[in-house]
Amino acid sequence: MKKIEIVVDNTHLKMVLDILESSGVSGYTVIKDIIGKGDRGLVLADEPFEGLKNSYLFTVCNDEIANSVIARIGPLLKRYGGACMVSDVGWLVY
Amino acid sequence: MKKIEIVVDNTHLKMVLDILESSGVSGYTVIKDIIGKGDRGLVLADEPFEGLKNSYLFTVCNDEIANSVIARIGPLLKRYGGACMVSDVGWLVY
Amino acid sequence: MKKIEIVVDNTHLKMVLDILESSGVSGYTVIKDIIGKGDRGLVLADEPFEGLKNSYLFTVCNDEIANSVIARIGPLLKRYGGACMVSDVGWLVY
Amino acid sequence: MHVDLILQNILNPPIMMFFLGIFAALVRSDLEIPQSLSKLFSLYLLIAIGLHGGYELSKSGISLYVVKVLALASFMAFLVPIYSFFVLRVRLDVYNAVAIAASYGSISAVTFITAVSFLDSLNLHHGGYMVAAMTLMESPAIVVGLLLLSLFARRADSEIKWGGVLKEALFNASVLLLVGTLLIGALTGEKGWKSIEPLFGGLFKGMLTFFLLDMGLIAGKRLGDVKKVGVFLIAFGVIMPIFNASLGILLAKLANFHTSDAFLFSILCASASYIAVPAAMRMSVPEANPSIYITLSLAITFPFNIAFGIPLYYSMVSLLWN
Amino acid sequence: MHVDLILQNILNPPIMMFFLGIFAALVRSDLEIPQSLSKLFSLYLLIAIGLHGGYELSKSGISLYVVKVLALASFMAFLVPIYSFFVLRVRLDVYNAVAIAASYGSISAVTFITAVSFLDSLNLHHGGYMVAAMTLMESPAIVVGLLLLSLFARRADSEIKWGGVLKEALFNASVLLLVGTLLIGALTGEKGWKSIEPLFGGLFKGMLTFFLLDMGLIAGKRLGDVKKVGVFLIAFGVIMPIFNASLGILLAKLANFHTSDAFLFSILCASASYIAVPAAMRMSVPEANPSIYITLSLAITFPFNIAFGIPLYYSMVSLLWN
Amino acid sequence: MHVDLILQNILNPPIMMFFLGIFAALVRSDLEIPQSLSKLFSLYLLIAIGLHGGYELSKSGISLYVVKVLALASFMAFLVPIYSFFVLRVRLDVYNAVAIAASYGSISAVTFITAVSFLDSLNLHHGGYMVAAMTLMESPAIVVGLLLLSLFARRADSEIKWGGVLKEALFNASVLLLVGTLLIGALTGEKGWKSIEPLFGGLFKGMLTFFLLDMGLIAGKRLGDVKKVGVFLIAFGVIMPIFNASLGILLAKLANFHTSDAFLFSILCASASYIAVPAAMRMSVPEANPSIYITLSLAITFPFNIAFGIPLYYSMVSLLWN
Ligand SMILES: Nc1ncnc2c1ncn2[C@@H]1O[C@H](COP(=O)(O)O)[C@@H](O)[C@H]1O
Ligand SMILES: Nc1ncnc2c1ncn2[C@@H]1O[C@H](COP(=O)(O)O)[C@@H](O)[C@H]1O
Ligand SMILES: Nc1ncnc2c1ncn2[C@@H]1O[C@H](COP(=O)(O)O)[C@@H](O)[C@H]1O
Ligand code: NA
Ligand code: NA
Ligand code: NA
Repeated sequence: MKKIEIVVDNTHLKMVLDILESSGVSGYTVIKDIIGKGDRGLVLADEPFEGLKNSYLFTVCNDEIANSVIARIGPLLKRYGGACMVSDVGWLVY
Repeated sequence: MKKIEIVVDNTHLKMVLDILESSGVSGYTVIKDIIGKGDRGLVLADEPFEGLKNSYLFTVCNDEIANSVIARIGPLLKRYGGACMVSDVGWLVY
Repeated sequence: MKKIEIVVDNTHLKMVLDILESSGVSGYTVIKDIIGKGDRGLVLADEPFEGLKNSYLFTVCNDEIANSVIARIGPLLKRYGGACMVSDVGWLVY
Repeated sequence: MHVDLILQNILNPPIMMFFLGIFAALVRSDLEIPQSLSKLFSLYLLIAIGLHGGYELSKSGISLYVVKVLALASFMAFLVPIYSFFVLRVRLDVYNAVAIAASYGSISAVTFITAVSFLDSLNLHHGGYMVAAMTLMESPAIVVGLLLLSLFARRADSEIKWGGVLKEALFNASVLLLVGTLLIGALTGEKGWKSIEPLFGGLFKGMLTFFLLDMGLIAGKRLGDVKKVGVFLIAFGVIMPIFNASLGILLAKLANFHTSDAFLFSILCASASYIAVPAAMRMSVPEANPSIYITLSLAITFPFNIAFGIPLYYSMVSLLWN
Repeated sequence: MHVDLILQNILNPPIMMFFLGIFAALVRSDLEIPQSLSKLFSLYLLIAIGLHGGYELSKSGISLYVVKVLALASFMAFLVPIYSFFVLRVRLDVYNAVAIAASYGSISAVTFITAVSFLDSLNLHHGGYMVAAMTLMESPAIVVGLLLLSLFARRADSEIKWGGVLKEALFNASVLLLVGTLLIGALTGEKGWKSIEPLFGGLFKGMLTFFLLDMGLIAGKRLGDVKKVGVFLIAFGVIMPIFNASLGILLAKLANFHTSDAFLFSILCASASYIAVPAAMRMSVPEANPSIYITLSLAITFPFNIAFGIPLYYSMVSLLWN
Repeated sequence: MHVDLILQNILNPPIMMFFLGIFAALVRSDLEIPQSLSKLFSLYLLIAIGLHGGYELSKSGISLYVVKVLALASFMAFLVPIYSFFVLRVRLDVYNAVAIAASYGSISAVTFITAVSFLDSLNLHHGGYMVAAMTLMESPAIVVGLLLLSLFARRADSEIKWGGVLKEALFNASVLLLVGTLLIGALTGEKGWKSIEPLFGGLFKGMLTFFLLDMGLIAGKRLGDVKKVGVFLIAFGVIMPIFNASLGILLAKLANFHTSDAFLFSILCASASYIAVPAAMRMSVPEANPSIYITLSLAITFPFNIAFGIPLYYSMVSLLWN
C-alpha cells in the first residue's frame, strides 16, 4: 500500500480532502495548525488568519488510487503551495 | 527497524500504550486530538466527549517486537476501530 | 529522497531547525506539544515548563543533505535526548 | 402553556445565542470555538454551580425535606434507564438500547444550568441541594445500564470490568468537580463565597451565553447526522424527555416539593447525558454506535429541552402547584 | 493635534499593553499567548460590542439619522477599494493591488473597539448603530475587489466562484457574530443586557487590555517582514488611512454626523482588514502574496491607527465640529 | 502557630481547590484542564498583580523604605542559591546541585499571589513595591547558579553561553510581564486602574481559585515522581523553605519591615521557581535532571508552602512583630 502525506494550508484543505474522497480512499487522518517552512516562507501555528495556517494529513491506499490522487493533487499544490510525499507502507488488515 | 503507526480513539489509547510497553518498545510518540475519517465516519478534534477523539501515535522498534505488537494490536483495532501501518525505517543510534 | 523525522524538546528545537536550515533543506514541518516516552521518561503535553515539552518535526531532502543533517544532529540528540528516524520517500515535484 | 412563557424563555441572551450557533453551523460559517474554550466554559459553569450550591447549603443546612428530594432524585436515576431500555428494545439491539437508556437515565448539567438561569430571570431561586440532586443523578444510570447488559446480552467475554466502570462513575470530571465544589462551597461559607462571587456569581449568565453559542455550533454540526438516526429514535428523543419530566413532576407533587425544586427536578429527569455516560458506554459497550447515542442526546434532546422543554415543564409545574 | 491627546490615548492600559507586546516580540521574549486565547478575546470583544450595540439600538430605535449613517458607511465601503486599487496599480500587479485594496476597503473591528474605549475614557458615548455601520462595511470590499479583478485581470480560469465568495462575505465569523449579537441585543433589550452586563460590559476594557498585549505580540512578530514590503507600500500603509479618515470626516461633516459618530466613522474608513478579507482573497486571488497584504494591514496600518490615528482623527473631528 | 491560622488559610476556596486538584490526580479522574487555560490563568494573575502593584506604587511613590526592601530582596536572591548549593553538594553532583539551588534562589509567583490573597482575607494590604521585589528576585539565582557552575564544574565545553542566559534572565515571560505591567500600572495611575479593575481586580480571587485547581492537578500528577527524588531531597524541599523564610524574617525584622511586607518577603525567600529557572537550567546545564529539580519545587515545596508555609511564616512574623 502507499502512504501519501500532504501539507497544505487550511484554505485549501477542503479541496484536498474532496480529491481524496472522490478518488476512493478508505480514510484519512489530519493534524491541524502545524508549523512549516517551505517556498512560501515560515507559517506559524498562531496566524491570526486561520486560512494561512498549515495542516498535515496522510492517507493510506492502494497503488492505483494513489496514482490518481497524486495526478490530481499535483496541479493544486503547484498553484496554491504545499508539499506531498509518497512512501510504501504495510497496512494492517484485521 | 520497523515504524508502527496507529490511529485509535482516546478511550482505547491507554490499552494500546499498555500493549506497546509490555511488548518492550523503547519509547513512543503520541499526537492527541487529531481529525480522522475511516469506517466509523468522520471524527473531529472538538467532540464534546473526549473519549471519541482520535490520537495518532508511532513507535520504532526491532522486527521481533514489531511482530508481537502487531499480533496483539490487531484484535483490539478490529473490535474498537482504528488504523495501523507498518514501514521500514532507519533509527539513528548515537 | 530521504525523510528525516525528529522528536526533540522545545528547548533544543531551535538548534535542530538551525541545523536543518544551514544544511540546505528546502523546508520542514513541525508539530508542537506532543506526548512522548523514551529514555528520559514520559513527557506530557501539559508540562508547566514549556521547554520540556516535545516537538515532532520532519524534513524531506536529498541523500547528501540527509547525511550531513544526520551527522550534525546525532551529537546534539546524544547530549540532550530525543529521537531520529530516516526513511525513503517519494517527493512530489510539480 | 402560554406563548409568553416560550417567549420569556427564548428572548434570553443564552437561548438566542444557542440558536445563533446552530444557524452558524447550518450555513457552514467559519465561526469556530476552540475545544479549550468549550472546556473553560464547562469547567466554569460546573464550578460556579457547585460553589454556589454549597454556599446555599451552608446557609440552609440539610433538612428532612432535602433528604426527601435527594432520595427521589436517586430513585428516578435508577428507574428511568430501566423503562427506557424496554421501550428501546422494541426497535434496537441490546447494546444500543443499553447505551441510550443509560444516557437518558443520567442528566445534562448544561440543561440544568440553563433552567436555573431561566428561574433567575423570573426572580425565582432554587435550593443548593438541587445541585446535590443533580450530582446524585449523574452516575446510577451507568451502573443500571451495565446490569441490564449483563442480564440481557449474550457476549462472549460478557464479564464487565466493574472496577473501571465504578471508578468512571464516581470520579469522572463532572461528578468529582460537583461533589468537590459543593463541599468547598459549604465549608468556606459566606466569606468564601463573597471573595469569589465576582467571578463565579456575577459572570454566570454571561458565561452561559458564551457557552451556549458554542453548544449551538456543536449541536448544529451534528444535525446532519440526525437523519441517520431514524424516525423511531427521533421520536424517542422528544417524547421520552416529556414523559420523564411528567413522571418527575407527578412524583414531586406527591412528595410535596417546592415549585422551583419540582421544575428543576423535571429538567433533571428530562435531560440526557452526552459526555459522562457515553464515556462509560464507549468503554464497556463498544458494540453500541456512539454516533447514535450521542447524536440523540446532543442534537435532539438537548436543543428540545433548552428551547421547548424548559417553558413546557415550567408551565406544567405552574399548573399543578397553583 | 495637542500632545495631550496623544498622551491621553497612549497612557491607557490597552495601548500600553500593545506596545509591551511589540517590545516582547522584538526582544524575542518567550512570552506566548496560545491561539485559543486570542480566539477567546476576539470572540468576546465581537460579542460584547454586538450585544451592547443591539441594546443601545433597542433604546434609540432607527431614525432617519441612523439610516443616513448606514448609507454613508456603505458608500465608503464601495468607494475606498476602488480608488485604492488605482493608487496601488502605480506600482503593483493587478492581483496584489486587488487584495490590498479590498483589505483597506474593509475594516478592523479591534481598531474600532479600541477607538470606542478611547471615547469611553473621554466619557463620550456612541450610538449602537455605529456597530451596525461597522458590520455593513466589512464585506462590500470583497465584492468590489473581485469585480475589479474580473475587469482588469486576464486569468486563464478567470471565472470567480462567486457562490463561495458571497457566502464568505455574508457568513464569515465576524459578520455573522456581529449581525447575530446586534439582533440578540436589540431583541432582549434592557433585561437581557442587564443579566449579562457583568461579563460583556464590565470586563470590556480589561479584556481589550489583555487582547492588545496579544495583538502587539502578533504585530511585533511581523515587523521583521515589513522591510520586504518596500517603501511604496509602507507609505501607502500610513498615508492611505489618513486620507481615508479625512475623506470620511469631510463626508460626515457634510452629512451632519454627531461628533462621536464622525470620529468612529473616520476610524472605520482608516482601518484595514487582516482576517476576513485575506480569507476571501487567499481563496479567490491565490496569485496575490498574503504575506504582503496581511503584513501591511497588521504590522503597519493597525499599529499606526491604534497609536497615532486615534488621537489624530479625533483632533481633526474636534477642530471641524467645534 | 495557632490551629485557626492553618484553618484560616485552608478554609479558603483557592487552597481547597488546590487539594481538590491533587485528589483528582491521585484517583486518576479524567478531569483535565487544557494547557492553554493554564496559560490564561497564569498570564492573568501576573498581569493583574503587576498592574495593581504599579497602581499602588503610583500612589505611594518610591521612598527610602522601598529602596531598603528592594535591596534586601536582591541580597537574598544572591545569597540563597549560594548556601543552598553547598547544602546540596553534600549528596548531589555539581550539575543537579546548581539547578536545584538556582530554583530555590528564585521565586514562585503563584505562591506569592496565594499569600497576597491570604493577606486580603485577613483584610491586610501590601505595598505595590513587594511586586517589584518579587520581580527583582526572579533572575539573580540564574546568574549565581551559572557562576557556581563555572567555578565548580569541569566541563569539556565549559564556556557558558552568557548571552542567551542573560537574555532569558531579563526577558523571560514572567519578568517581562511583571516589569511591563508594573510600569503600565504606575504610568496610567488611578484612572487606568479604575477602567480595568473589574477584570484585573474584582475577579482576582476567583481566578486564583480556578488556577489552583489546575496547579493541584499538575502537582498531583508529579507526586508519583516524588519517591524517585529520594529522602534527602524531600527533606530539603521542606526544610529549606522554612530556613529561607526564617532567615528572611530575621533580616526583615532587623531592617524594620512592615508586618505584611515581612510576611510576603518570607514567602519570596521560601518559594522556589518551577518555570523560569528550569528553562534556563535546561538550556545551560543539560547534565542536570529536570525531573528532579522540577518535581522538587513543584510537587513538594509548592504544596508545602501553599498549605503550611503560609500560616507558619505568618505566625512567625506575628510573633516577632507584636
Ligand atoms: N522539504 C520539506 N520537508 C518537509 N516539509 C516541507 C518541505 N517543504 C515544504 N514543506 C511543508 O509544506 C508547507 C508548504 O510548503 P510551501 O508551499 O513550499 O511553502 C511548508 O510550510 C512545510 O510545512
Ligand atoms: N486509509 C486511511 N488512511 C489514513 N488514515 C486512516 C485510514 N483509515 C482510517 N484512518 C484513521 O483511523 C481512524 C479510525 O478508523 P476507523 O475505525 O476505520 O473509523 C480514522 O478516523 C482515521 O484517522
Ligand atoms: N522507540 C521510540 N519510538 C517512537 N518515539 C520515540 C522512541 N524513543 C523515543 N521516542 C520519542 O523521543 C522522545 C525523546 O526520547 P528520549 O530522549 O529517549 O526520552 C520521546 O519522548 C518520544 O517522543
Ligand atoms: Na435524565
Ligand atoms: Na477601511
Ligand atoms: Na526563594
